[in-house]
Amino acid sequence: MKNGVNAGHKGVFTAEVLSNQQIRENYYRLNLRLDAIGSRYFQSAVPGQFLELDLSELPLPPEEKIPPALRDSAHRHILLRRPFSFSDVIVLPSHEGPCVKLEILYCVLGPATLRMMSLTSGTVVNVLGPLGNGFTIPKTLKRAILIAGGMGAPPLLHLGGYLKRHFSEVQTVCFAGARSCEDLPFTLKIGNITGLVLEEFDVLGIPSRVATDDGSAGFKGFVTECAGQWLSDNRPHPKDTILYACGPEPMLAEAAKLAEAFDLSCQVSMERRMACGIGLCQSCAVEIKTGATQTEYKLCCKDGPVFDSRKVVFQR
Amino acid sequence: MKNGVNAGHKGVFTAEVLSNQQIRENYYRLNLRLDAIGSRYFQSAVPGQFLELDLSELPLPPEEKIPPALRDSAHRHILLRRPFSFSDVIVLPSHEGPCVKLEILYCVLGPATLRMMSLTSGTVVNVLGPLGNGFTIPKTLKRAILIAGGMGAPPLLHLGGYLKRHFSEVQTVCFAGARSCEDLPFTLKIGNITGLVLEEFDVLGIPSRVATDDGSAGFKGFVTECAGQWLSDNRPHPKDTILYACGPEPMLAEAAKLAEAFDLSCQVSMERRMACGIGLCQSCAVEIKTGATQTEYKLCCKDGPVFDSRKVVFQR
Amino acid sequence: MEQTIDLSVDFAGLKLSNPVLTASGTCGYGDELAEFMDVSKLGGVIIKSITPAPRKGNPTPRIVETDAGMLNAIGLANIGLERFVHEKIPILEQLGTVVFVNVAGQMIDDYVQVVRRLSQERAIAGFELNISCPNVKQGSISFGTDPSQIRQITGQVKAACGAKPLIVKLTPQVTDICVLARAAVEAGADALSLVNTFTAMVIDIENRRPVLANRTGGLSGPAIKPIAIYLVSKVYQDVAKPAGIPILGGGGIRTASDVVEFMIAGATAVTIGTATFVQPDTATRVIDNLRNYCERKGIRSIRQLTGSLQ
Amino acid sequence: MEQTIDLSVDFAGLKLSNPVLTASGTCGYGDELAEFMDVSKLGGVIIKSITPAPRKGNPTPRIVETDAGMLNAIGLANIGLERFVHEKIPILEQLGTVVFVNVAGQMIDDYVQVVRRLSQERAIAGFELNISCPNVKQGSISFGTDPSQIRQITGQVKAACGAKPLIVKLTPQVTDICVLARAAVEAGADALSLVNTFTAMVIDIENRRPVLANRTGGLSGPAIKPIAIYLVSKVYQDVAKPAGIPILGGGGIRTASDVVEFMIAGATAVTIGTATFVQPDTATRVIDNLRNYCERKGIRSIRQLTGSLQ
Ligand SMILES: Cc1cc2nc3c(=O)[nH]c(=O)nc-3n(C[C@H](O)[C@H](O)[C@H](O)COP(=O)(O)OP(=O)(O)OC[C@H]3O[C@@H](n4cnc5c(N)ncnc54)[C@H](O)[C@@H]3O)c2cc1C
Ligand SMILES: Cc1cc2nc3c(=O)[nH]c(=O)nc-3n(C[C@H](O)[C@H](O)[C@H](O)COP(=O)(O)OP(=O)(O)OC[C@H]3O[C@@H](n4cnc5c(N)ncnc54)[C@H](O)[C@@H]3O)c2cc1C
Ligand SMILES: Cc1cc2nc3c(=O)[nH]c(=O)nc-3n(C[C@H](O)[C@H](O)[C@H](O)COP(=O)(O)O)c2cc1C
Ligand SMILES: Cc1cc2nc3c(=O)[nH]c(=O)nc-3n(C[C@H](O)[C@H](O)[C@H](O)COP(=O)(O)O)c2cc1C
Ligand code: FES
Ligand code: FES
Repeated sequence: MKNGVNAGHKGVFTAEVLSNQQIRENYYRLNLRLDAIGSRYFQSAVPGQFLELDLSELPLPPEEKIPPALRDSAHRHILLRRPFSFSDVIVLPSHEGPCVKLEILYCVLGPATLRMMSLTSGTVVNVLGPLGNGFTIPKTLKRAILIAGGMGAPPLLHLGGYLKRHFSEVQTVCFAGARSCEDLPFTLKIGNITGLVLEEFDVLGIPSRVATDDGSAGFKGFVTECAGQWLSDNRPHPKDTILYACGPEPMLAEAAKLAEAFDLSCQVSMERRMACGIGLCQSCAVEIKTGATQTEYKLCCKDGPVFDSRKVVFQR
Repeated sequence: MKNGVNAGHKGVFTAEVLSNQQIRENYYRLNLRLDAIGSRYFQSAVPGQFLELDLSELPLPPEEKIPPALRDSAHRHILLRRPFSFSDVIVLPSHEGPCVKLEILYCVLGPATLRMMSLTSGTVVNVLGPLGNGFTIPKTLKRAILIAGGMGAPPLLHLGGYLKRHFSEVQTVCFAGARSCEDLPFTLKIGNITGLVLEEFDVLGIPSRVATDDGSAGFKGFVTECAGQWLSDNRPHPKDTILYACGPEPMLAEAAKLAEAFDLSCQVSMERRMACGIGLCQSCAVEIKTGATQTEYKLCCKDGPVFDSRKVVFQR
Repeated sequence: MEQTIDLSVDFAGLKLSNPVLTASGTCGYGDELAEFMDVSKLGGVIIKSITPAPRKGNPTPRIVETDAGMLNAIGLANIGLERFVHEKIPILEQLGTVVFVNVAGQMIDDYVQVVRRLSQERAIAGFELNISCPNVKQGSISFGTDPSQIRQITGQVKAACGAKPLIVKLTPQVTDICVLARAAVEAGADALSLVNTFTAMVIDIENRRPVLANRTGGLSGPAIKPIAIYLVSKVYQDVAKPAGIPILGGGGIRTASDVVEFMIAGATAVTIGTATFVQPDTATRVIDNLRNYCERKGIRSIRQLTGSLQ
Repeated sequence: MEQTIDLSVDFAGLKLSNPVLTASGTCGYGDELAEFMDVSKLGGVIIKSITPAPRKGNPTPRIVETDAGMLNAIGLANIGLERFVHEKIPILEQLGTVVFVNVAGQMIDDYVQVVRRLSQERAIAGFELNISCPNVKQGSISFGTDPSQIRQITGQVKAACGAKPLIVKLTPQVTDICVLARAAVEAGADALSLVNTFTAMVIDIENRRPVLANRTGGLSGPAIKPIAIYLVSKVYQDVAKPAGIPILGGGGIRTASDVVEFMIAGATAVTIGTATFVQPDTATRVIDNLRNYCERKGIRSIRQLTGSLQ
């Protein structure tokens, strides 16, 4: 253990489940309290970083609670950890050292997230983190435009809160999109001026817009189109504005195009299937441009998950 | 389902855990209430039969509760069901049909029994049973001599209760042995005449004797030696006496010799590693004499687990 | 979408009501399963290996559990050809499903003898040639790894089959399974069955002995599924598809999704083995769920799945 | 029993402080692990495959989880010989453990080039010849299954090793692994490493495509352990023991009990791969628990375990 247990480093530790609430069909909010060691690792965790949970020893929920589409795959026992971003990190200082509470938003998609449903208050889980490099926030930043697609929400929610707390002068606006109303991991409410807004950002004083592919809530169309209209109307200054995007890869590719069109810099948080999360296995390669035609693979877990959108070769 | 859900047949069903109590280090008592289907299958289950539990989805107990010797193997996820005898079956008739409660005594030995520790009241488990053929009790029986070694106790406990209920005129005596005092899955108490006795048999009015290899309780030596002394003293009549034995195979072999020496008939309940429990896989072979020198393999799960000791070729 | 879905498949000249069979050695003689499911709903059953003379099989322990799998070394225990004909065939006739008999032996003549006798039985639809059982000492494993021996045994047994189809069951533990598959096809195999179990060992570290009395056993169960899928897709592309020969796929199947995966890889029908031990009615459950998959994906005939890997 | 237990082993002319190494491709260049454990406590580390030129590797997805296992198709992604020497060797020198480098290539010359260059580096203790990686298309798999090619590549690479030992890593997916083991030993291998991963496939049944971009990948993890144990015991009995050559065993190791099992089967040292992904300090935990096992069983030197199968 070359580095000991220090802020800024990563390690393995335990966390206790404080609550695990269903927020929508297949969407849950998990709150964890980290142990003393984990709290030290996480006290300076930044938005865009992530962690890996060992979910291999959790029981399956009862048959009737398993979505029919997942019943077959539910039988598979889990071997590898699973990566999750966090949507909030709260550091409570105390004289025995910091105590950190974490919030995770997750979507039930397969055997591991299915098992997460069975977490109850008091359950102890094994955590590896904090991992990767989060979003960069330059001192000169004046405007932050957050674009969240589907389950890309958590790190941007964290980023919104983080900006309010540590960069209160930055003007932030958030665009959240999903296929349909039910796939938005947020609470929607009617805003004062702009129509439908996201409760979670509203409480932070951050204006927000909603887009759904099927028009079931807010703007009908891709969230990047919605953000594009806003950019056309508002023309933020390239030098002090950054687009922060997290979501499915095609959406990130669109965000990158948008950034290029408006000459803005853009940071995208990427997802890859990960076996280790700590740079050992090379499973999480992201193709990065190193010259006009040359590329190399960087590791999503170690060099990312946040990358400069201009550098990324998006897939498909 | 050729046979439907009928008494005397076997099938798959669920049961609810009523309680799961530790009775000694590594020994537990599990009480189950069978669902309506299971109750119908089990209403006429007899001592010596068994069932198979699907324990594959149970979580591990917390690390600190896992005996150090089992920590390594605890990581293995479970695929196959596990066979267990029952130490009692209580049939409560009701107008919706019978309701059956089952008692299982188990010893924590490996990944499956380890996971059983985490069963709590209300947990639902999947059961396959009742399986195999139990002890035979001829109408002419006057004396039953039960010999239990280690975890061979459950079916003999059941048999004791069963004899009292259905064959109250049979004189029963029980000998229970184990390596050491802590390995006896019974409650010991001081009897009126005979020294140490087993509470569980005492309440049934069945006299009992205890033997331990190390002399830490009762007779010092093998339980078969203890029973042998009693047989020498009491010389029960061969025609109407049966030895019923359950325990490790070397003990059963000794019981068989004892039976031969005293010209008694003897039924032994055998254990084998089982993959299916229902005669599909042939994994549970027991070598059975078919002539002076000839033998064939019978299936412990289907043809047994109870066999006539004179027929069995014991291993090692 | 009130559309009936056709689950039937054509397999080696037979029409099976659906692609799900129970694997040899894991469904006894077919009769025990009847207590847990309606056996007539199956695509078929494959009876455990029958040898000319009865075989007692290996001493116990014959099985041991492993991570997501199990080893078995049953040793081809079976009641022998004569008792099978007299005691079991009458029961099999009542089951109302398609019955294949897996055949094993120590010499080619053993196989021929069993097949010739059973080819006269109306209750038997066809044969599966077990040339790949890893647990029989004197026997079959060498047949299974040498293409010229495969050609020889397949040819001779096929000649004894009469009009009944012959499935050749291949061992997966070879350098190039396609060479063996091709040998079997050239010699007249009507279908290829893969995979059989992988030779493996578990050691008891307390007494430093193998757990199994036979020392080694065959690994089956979900652990081997991804290897089986790969081998099915390879044999399908390189041998079965060009030759127009169906594959009976298996290894670790537990769910309808697993069946679909095998079919996409190239299987026409599949076998369910180890999973039946955990849940005796796995096969009929899987058939119901196959129907659901087809419905959800708008598939009218399940035959469309075979070899549809992109 | 206050008795110090000797965990050290002699391995291919080197003395390792204990038999536990981290497997090639699962411990990066050794440096990332230092954040999770004291790497100097390991028996050694095996650096991921190094090729003469840098390799980007395969597109993603490169991994997929399976029952008790995972498939990988990384495609030998590595920074290439030159960058390895300049960027990584200085770090490796600080780790204080025995470093082996796994070497891969497309032609024999590739291997020779890497070994010749690295044999001059004091920080490198020896080499592991990867002739068995199932994920490289043009490359190595054919080397791994043909005894005459194994003889040729082993001989030429050994000549480039200087005084450093050469471990030859065998592929498990062959008809008779002993033939290949013997070829490697005859051509000068100082140790045999087994097993590498098994070629396998997972299909996404929603879009009917293989999950991995490379279509197939290598299966590792607990799923393969019983096959690996069997192969180690077989190669030990038939080749390694008679030749006096040590085996580096691996495949699915997660616990000290697993290590003991491999050693009883015939391994002198072992590698831990996939398990490190779940618990980064698996290797050092296992070393501590090995000590407990020896204590409990009254074993003074862990070397006694090797090949002690009854
Ligand atoms: C850096 C990072 C941060 C993440 N943050 C969150 C989060 O905050 N909330 C959340 O719900 N999920 C998050 N995920 C995704 C989450 O890890 C997966 O949903 C989870 O691993 C699925 O596990 P499973 O066993 O339930 O399903 P699986 O059967 O493993 O997967 C279900 C489906 O999800 C896809 N998938 C699985 N893992 C990944 C992955 N790593 N990248 C892309 N697709 C994948 C598979 O292709 C499959 O279609 C994040 C992933 C990464 C890499
Ligand atoms: C008919 C029958 C009735 C049984 N009744 C009871 C009972 O009432 N209470 C109880 O505690 N146990 C009973 N057992 C034994 C019980 O099934 C095993 O202890 C259990 O399967 C162990 O599972 P595990 O995963 O915890 O340990 P494993 O790792 O599977 O086994 C731990 C140890 O037990 C041995 N073992 C495992 N299964 C068997 C078996 N079937 N026969 C012999 N040895 C075995 C193994 O060799 C190993 O040393 C019975 C077994 C049979 C066949
Ligand atoms: C207990 C057991 C016994 C088996 N006996 C035979 C047999 O007699 N003949 C045969 O060809 N295959 C036999 N097999 C192999 C199965 O038919 C099947 O090919 C293999 O188990 C893989 O499928 P699975 O993973 O679904 O079990 C046996 C398998 C098991 C588990
Ligand atoms: C992600 C990954 C990458 C690997 N890369 C290599 C490699 O570059 N060279 C090699 O010889 N083996 C490689 N292997 C194989 C391992 O070294 C090891 O032999 C195999 O994974 C079996 O051990 P395990 O089950 O403990 O993982 C790799 C394995 C994994 C899982
Ligand atoms: S997940 Fe292993 S290197 Fe990134
Ligand atoms: S356990 Fe399968 S036949 Fe007895």
